Amino acid sequence: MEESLLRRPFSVYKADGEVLQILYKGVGKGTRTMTYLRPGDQLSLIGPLGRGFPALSEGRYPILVAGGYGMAALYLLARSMTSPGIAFFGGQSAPDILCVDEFEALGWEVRITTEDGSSGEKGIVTDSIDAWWSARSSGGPPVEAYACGPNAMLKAVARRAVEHDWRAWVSVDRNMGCGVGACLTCVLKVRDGGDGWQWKRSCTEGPVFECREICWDLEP
Amino acid sequence: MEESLLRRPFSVYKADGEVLQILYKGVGKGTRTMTYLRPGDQLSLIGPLGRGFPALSEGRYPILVAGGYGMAALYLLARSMTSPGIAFFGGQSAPDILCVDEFEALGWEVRITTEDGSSGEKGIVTDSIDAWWSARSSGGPPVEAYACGPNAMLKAVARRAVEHDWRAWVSVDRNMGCGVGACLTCVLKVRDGGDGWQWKRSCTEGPVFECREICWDLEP
Amino acid sequence: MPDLSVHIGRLKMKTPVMVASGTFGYGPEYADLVDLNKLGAIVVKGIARHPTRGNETPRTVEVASGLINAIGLPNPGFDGFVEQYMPFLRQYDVPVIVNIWGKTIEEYAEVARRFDEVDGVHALEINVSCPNIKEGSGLFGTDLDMFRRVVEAVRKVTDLTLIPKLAPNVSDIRAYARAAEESGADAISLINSVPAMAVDVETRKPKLANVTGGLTGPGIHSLAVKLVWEAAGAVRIPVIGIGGIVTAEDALEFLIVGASAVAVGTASFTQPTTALDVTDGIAAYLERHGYGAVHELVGTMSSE
Amino acid sequence: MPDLSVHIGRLKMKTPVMVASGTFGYGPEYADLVDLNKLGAIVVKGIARHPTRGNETPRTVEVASGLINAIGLPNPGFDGFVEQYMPFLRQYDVPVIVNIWGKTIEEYAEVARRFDEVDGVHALEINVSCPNIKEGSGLFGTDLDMFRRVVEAVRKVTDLTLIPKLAPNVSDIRAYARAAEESGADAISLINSVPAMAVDVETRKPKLANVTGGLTGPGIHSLAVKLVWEAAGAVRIPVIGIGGIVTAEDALEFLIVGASAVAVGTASFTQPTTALDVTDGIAAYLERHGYGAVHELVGTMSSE
Ligand SMILES: Cc1cc2nc3c(=O)[nH]c(=O)nc-3n(C[C@H](O)[C@H](O)[C@H](O)COP(=O)(O)OP(=O)(O)OC[C@H]3O[C@@H](n4cnc5c(N)ncnc54)[C@H](O)[C@@H]3O)c2cc1C
Ligand SMILES: Cc1cc2nc3c(=O)[nH]c(=O)nc-3n(C[C@H](O)[C@H](O)[C@H](O)COP(=O)(O)OP(=O)(O)OC[C@H]3O[C@@H](n4cnc5c(N)ncnc54)[C@H](O)[C@@H]3O)c2cc1C
Ligand SMILES: Cc1cc2nc3c(=O)[nH]c(=O)nc-3n(C[C@H](O)[C@H](O)[C@H](O)COP(=O)(O)O)c2cc1C
Ligand SMILES: Cc1cc2nc3c(=O)[nH]c(=O)nc-3n(C[C@H](O)[C@H](O)[C@H](O)COP(=O)(O)O)c2cc1C
Ligand code: FES
Ligand code: FES
Repeated sequence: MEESLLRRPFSVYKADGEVLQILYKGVGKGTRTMTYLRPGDQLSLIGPLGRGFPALSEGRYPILVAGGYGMAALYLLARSMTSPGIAFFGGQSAPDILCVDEFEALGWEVRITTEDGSSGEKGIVTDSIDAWWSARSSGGPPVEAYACGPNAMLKAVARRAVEHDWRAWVSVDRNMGCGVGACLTCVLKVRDGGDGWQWKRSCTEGPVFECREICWDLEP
Repeated sequence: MEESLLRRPFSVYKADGEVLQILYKGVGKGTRTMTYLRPGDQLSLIGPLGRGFPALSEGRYPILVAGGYGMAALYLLARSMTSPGIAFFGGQSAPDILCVDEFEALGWEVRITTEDGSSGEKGIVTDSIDAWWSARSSGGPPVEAYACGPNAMLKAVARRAVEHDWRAWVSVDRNMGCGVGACLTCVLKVRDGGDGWQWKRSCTEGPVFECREICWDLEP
Repeated sequence: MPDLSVHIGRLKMKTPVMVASGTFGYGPEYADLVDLNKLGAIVVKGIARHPTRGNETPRTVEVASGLINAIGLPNPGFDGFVEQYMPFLRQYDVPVIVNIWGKTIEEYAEVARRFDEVDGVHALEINVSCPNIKEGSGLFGTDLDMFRRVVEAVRKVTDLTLIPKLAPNVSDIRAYARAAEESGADAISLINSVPAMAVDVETRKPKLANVTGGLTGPGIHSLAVKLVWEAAGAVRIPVIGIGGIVTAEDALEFLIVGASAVAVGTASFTQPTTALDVTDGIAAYLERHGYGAVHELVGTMSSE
Repeated sequence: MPDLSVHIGRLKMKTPVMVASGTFGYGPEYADLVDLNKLGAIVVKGIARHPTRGNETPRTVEVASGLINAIGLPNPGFDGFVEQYMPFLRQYDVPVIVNIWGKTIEEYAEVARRFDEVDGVHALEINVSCPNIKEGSGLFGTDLDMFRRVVEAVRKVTDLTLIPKLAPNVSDIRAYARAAEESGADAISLINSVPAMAVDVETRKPKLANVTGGLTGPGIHSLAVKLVWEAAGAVRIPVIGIGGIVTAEDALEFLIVGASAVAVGTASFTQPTTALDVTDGIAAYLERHGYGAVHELVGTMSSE
């Protein structure tokens, strides 16, 4: 069993009373070691940290866009909204699509795309978004999008947000060291007031940014 | 959970058919990690390695001396002997004394000493050996001793073996690296033919030595 | 309760356990999680005369028992630091050690001279050993003559307690320790991170934007203990032991081989209270072993 | 099946994966567990002109992701080795590289000269970097002039493929790499173990009888990759990457930064078949990425 040195960032999936749930995927040494935990084992957790998704603005229509752990990251937000909208879930194949029942139980319409077509439509999540947008009758309420998933997905959502004039909040996925703003690992380039850019720490000043803040063209 | 780099040496406690048992104590990072193993987990094992205890010589009376994991290390030997003798078990306190029932079931007389008196006599294992020896009527068969435990205990047994003219086999406890004779971690000083000494590897040329082979006075 | 206080030059610390430069921000980052007043000292992240942005990302990568970082010394500059952070730090009863760097000897001297007049700054640690800046700073720590010149230049312009921080990647650490002492340093600290790199074999690209970085964390502890032991044996000024401290035992090893104080680095990321936990562990150890004061333990390694 | 063969000087290896000196005995130790014919080469434990006993115990101690050893080069001497082990090794179809050392330049040359005439010895690795012998050997690896003189002296007396093994604890590894090349070496290998120590805080005694030792294992891998990358960039002769290899990825990192071959050390203790598992992993990687031969991968790190 490999030992990991640093903590790992996770989103709060559910929090009810004294119980806090996270939903995670074993992708590397840290998360795989976590699968060895047994009921009753004690863990150390620091949180909540950083700036989460803001509440839906008055009069806007919410859409959620999730890939990977995004479904877990968006659940509490989805639950907080009194008038649900559409949730777009994308993944490689069926096992990547999680929490559909939970979102539907909250009244959300869930549209699924998988790259291999094993669940929902075959394609990527933005195909499904584009189809919805072009079918949408004009003149509806302005859209506010919330996205969490791979950076390529966030970037694609950001492009649509600018084109279609949505407000869009993205939760960026950066490697993290300390989680509290000290190590300067998790920085990304955001626009400063003028033409330039500055580093912001996604652990404290993010991980959620309005998509127009981010210098997508400077992303490696 | 800490990760250990090297393998750890263990004695075979029991081996029946396809089942091999080891009995171990969680003393450091390697053994503590082992306590996280779950039924069905796979382990890698290399063995048996080295030179174990030799069979009892014709006409000799066997005594066993065990401290720590020595009780586990001596069990198969005890089972192999057709005419059991006395087993001296020593420890700090009652929880250190293991396998008494198993040895008694094989017909061995088990004499226990603990330093705090919580099990058996209060004292150290050699007190109990000395008491037995001085009470023993002379003229019995010559003694062959088998000992496994802390080095101080082995040394004390060796001294008695020389004084009382026993044959005595001790299983030395050395830190090990490779277990196969390559790293030269586990060496100890044994007498060479003449007045001098030479290193021997306890992993391959031991861990069991006749106590007279070892240069006890050169032991740190 | 044993006496934990330590004096280094004119710097008085309540405990021998500080937090290392670059691993504790400028103080506010950890103020909610750690009682700053209980730290021996706060060593802030490296400050230069002018603001710099640091390296591109990725800036860190985790490896076996360690972290490789190539942050590249982003810093708000002297003015930015003094304005943004000193008012906060002055609220606390904890010594502030400013870690300084420059790309030339003049820059080192210039930033040191300015700090000499800043209220609330107690000491300067000279980072000559950061392996991440290509423009010469790397050399200050591995070229004995350059090293000496930096320390002398800084010594000339400040009365603050001066602590050159040694690079580990030299053949003879004692020569650097002695050069620091001869150049007027009040103490030395070591080690800084150890040059390292990692490659993603699937893309064949370095895992850090800067290609190379510095290894820190538990994996470097045994290297650091060896270097601290040698350095402490070579000089009379106090030595601050840094490198891979996670537990009180790790810190005690440094003290026993001759360090007067220690700093906790990477471990704060994993457990923000590490420095305080280590302090408690040291106190408990001293009590258990009958020491009245921590300085009695310093350099007591038994040769037999 | 991609072509795994590697040529280093006159040494031809079927695979790029050897086993490192001191971690695989002289061959027989692992012969029951590992098919020796499948190794790229066997580098035997260091041999000197005359037998030596090595250090007192304890000789090794495990630390976070590493092992510190101070074995102290016990060896059967040239005659003992040739008598006891060469008949065994000649039975196999695997190149034998003898790691040699001495306490003086004359001793190095003397043992090299004798091996030149031994049937079945394919190459000599010169251990100038063992940190465990106090009598000068430590210096050969961290003093550029001494290093050069040893390599030159050995080169004069043998036509065998010559591989100086570099010490990691120098400021500029490129200087040593170039000195080896200039002195007639056919290849270089690096890194040897990294000076380190550990202290038992309860007894305040060093955990090794020799006080200091050399750190090896996964914790040094990222340091080794950085040094191999620099060394490979400085010379035209082949480089053998050593340090902390556990998986095929670890070995691939060395190849990608410029090593032509690698050696597995400490990991053989944990898993005797590591070198073979790494070989299989390299072959699978080459196939998956469409390389016809391992040499095509060497030094292909992408700068972007
Ligand atoms: C704000 C935030 C919230 C997150 N919430 C969740 C969650 O709710 N559930 C969940 O399953 N995961 C979540 N993640 C991702 C999770 O943190 C990583 O999967 C985890 O850190 C991987 O650790 P590991 O030790 O298992 O993998 P490692 O061994 O560290 O890495 C395995 C692989 O994953 C890559 N990797 C590791 N961490 C990251 C990262 N942060 N970004 C991109 N690649 C990475 C590595 O480069 C490597 O290829 C979140 C990440 C962030 C930044
Ligand atoms: C031939 C042989 C047979 C053994 N059989 C058994 C057995 O059947 N059951 C059992 O429980 N244990 C047995 N042991 C002891 C067992 O190997 C150690 O307890 C184990 O290696 C400790 O590993 P660790 O990682 O848990 O501890 P570590 O973290 O490695 O060490 C914990 C503490 O134990 C000390 N220590 C570790 N290994 C040794 C050692 N070999 N000798 C002395 N001190 C040591 C360390 O110095 C440290 O103080 C045997 C040892 C040998 C040499
Ligand atoms: C993310 C990071 C940033 C660092 N920044 C600096 C710095 O600005 N100046 C400096 O002298 N050392 C810096 N260091 C080195 C540490 O102060 C310390 O010397 C090193 O981390 C070794 O200690 P550790 O093993 O406990 O982390 C940094 C280390 C890390 C991990
Ligand atoms: C127990 C031990 C003994 C060693 N003996 C030698 C030796 O005799 N000569 C030598 O050049 N290197 C010796 N080494 C160093 C290894 O050959 C290798 O350079 C080092 O272990 C780094 O590789 P690793 O991290 O894969 O172990 C020894 C290493 C270990 C662990
Ligand atoms: S993770 Fe350390 S600053 Fe954000
Ligand atoms: S444990 Fe390696 S030689 Fe015995």
